[in-house]
Amino acid sequence: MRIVTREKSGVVILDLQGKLMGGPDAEAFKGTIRKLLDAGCRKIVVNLHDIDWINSTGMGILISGYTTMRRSGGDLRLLNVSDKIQSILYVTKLNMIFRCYGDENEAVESFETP
Amino acid sequence: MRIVTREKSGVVILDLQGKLMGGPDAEAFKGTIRKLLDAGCRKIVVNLHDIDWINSTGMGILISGYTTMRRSGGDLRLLNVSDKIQSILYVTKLNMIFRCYGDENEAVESFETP
Amino acid sequence: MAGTVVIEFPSDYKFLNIVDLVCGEIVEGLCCGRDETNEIAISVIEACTNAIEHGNRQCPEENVRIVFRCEPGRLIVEVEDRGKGFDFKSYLEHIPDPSNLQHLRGRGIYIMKNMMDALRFEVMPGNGMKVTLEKNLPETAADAGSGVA
Amino acid sequence: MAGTVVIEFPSDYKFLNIVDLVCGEIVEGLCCGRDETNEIAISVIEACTNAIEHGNRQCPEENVRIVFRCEPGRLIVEVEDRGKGFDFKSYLEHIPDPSNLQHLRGRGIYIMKNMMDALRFEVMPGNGMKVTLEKNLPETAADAGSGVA
Ligand SMILES: Nc1ncnc2c1ncn2[C@@H]1O[C@H](COP(=O)(O)OP(=O)(O)O)[C@@H](O)[C@H]1O
Ligand SMILES: Nc1ncnc2c1ncn2[C@@H]1O[C@H](COP(=O)(O)OP(=O)(O)O)[C@@H](O)[C@H]1O
Repeated sequence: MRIVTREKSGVVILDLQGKLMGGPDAEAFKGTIRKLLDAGCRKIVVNLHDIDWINSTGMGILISGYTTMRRSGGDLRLLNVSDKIQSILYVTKLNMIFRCYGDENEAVESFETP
Repeated sequence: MRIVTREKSGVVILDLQGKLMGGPDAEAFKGTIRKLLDAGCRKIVVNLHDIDWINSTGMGILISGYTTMRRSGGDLRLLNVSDKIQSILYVTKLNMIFRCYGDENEAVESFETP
Repeated sequence: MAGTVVIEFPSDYKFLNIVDLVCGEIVEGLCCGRDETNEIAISVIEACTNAIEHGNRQCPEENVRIVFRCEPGRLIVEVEDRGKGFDFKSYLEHIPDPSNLQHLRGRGIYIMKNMMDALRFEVMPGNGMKVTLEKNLPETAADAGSGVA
Repeated sequence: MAGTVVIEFPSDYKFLNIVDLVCGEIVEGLCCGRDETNEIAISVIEACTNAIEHGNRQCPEENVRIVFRCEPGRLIVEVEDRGKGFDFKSYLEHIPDPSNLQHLRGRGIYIMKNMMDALRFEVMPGNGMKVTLEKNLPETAADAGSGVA
């Protein structure tokens, strides 16, 4: 998995590419989140558009990012969730937890209204 | 394989879809060519854009169409040849025989200048 | 026609791209709906990641073997590794709550159980472990069960 | 790592979609150039259509088996059917001219021979026929020979 970081209106967007499935990916993702937190960022959008596939271990990576952000008073929201990822979120009831958006601006703007 | 027939400036365009590989496809293709000949058509463009894949037997189908048209004073030319098909044409030296085009209008207009 | 497709590959996650593609292609050929197609593909990937990680412990000399059996009315997928297996009976009795954010892992078997119509584990002593996933297909798909699009 | 992937499927052309996908995915992972990728995929499809048509005579109970062996510096693909084979020695001595428009068939073996670096036939009495296709890979690809992207 590759992670590209960019910023938009005070929100950091993480573009993930490739497969999201634990192992080394988990460390890379956690490291990125930690650095962003240290830099004062509290609003993260994870763009899953270029994720080829994900499994439940990859879902765990997103959960760790989510809980880390929440504990620091921030939030992590998802962008471009494929139907496969949607099915996983749904069956594991994590759809109640992650806020998902289909449009980048919408995801970014969602942080403005609490 | 599916064959859709349409006309443009006196040239019949055959849009092929699916796999081109002998067997029942051969009969369907030959039947179409025969009908078009009977209807007076002498200019055929075979559009390979939606061919998933082709093998050497499928190439034989195109050859039969080509020779039938040539024997009747007509011609059969190819449109949207993928690099895989191009490789097959090249290695079998059939690239010397089939005229290939990447643009539909160009293929149709090629019949105007002899 | 009994449509059985077998695929065998080394225990490296890199090969799961291939599994995902093959699975998608086979299931698509069975004329399943989009939801069913996703559920099957997701479950097979979960079974394979377990086979690679827990079963074969990522040892590239050990293969994972998948058998897709397309029968009329259902698809059966068997995923075999060369590991020692685990105490699946007690695990299945206490599957952790997947919505618990404390747990970063432990959702694979829950997902398979909830997305498929049947899930069976089998330890073949000295021979590895086999996970069998079954999905019932709609009537129209049963007739198409003979092949792949 | 010896990257060996095996796929087995019934003698029905419908399954060649899967073969094409798997082949593309494996070869792409070996970092071959685009031309080499096409040449390998085309040749494997030719070998498989022969296995289905001439070897197993489209009998769906007979499987075709493909073994992809990714070795450092080369890819070896074996395609096995359950048929009786044929007199390949004399065929190879008189391969027909592929540019002859009189012939609508008979280009498969010519294509394999010209697109691959080695082509071997083997009749396994009572056991079917095996066609082995070899392609040398560039040095950079050799290192990547361990896996698939
Ligand atoms: N093929 C297998 N071989 C050995 N143990 C397995 C296998 N599949 C699952 N397990 C055991 O079952 C547990 C739960 O699996 P799962 O629900 O997929 O979650 P996770 O893999 O994230 O731990 C694993 O942690 C492992 O101990
Ligand atoms: N796997 C096979 N089993 C038996 N005979 C085969 C096999 N492969 C090829 N042949 C024989 O070799 C001939 C030439 O094959 P090929 O060059 O692929 O052309 P085509 O399949 O169009 O005839 C075939 O017609 C067939 O008689």
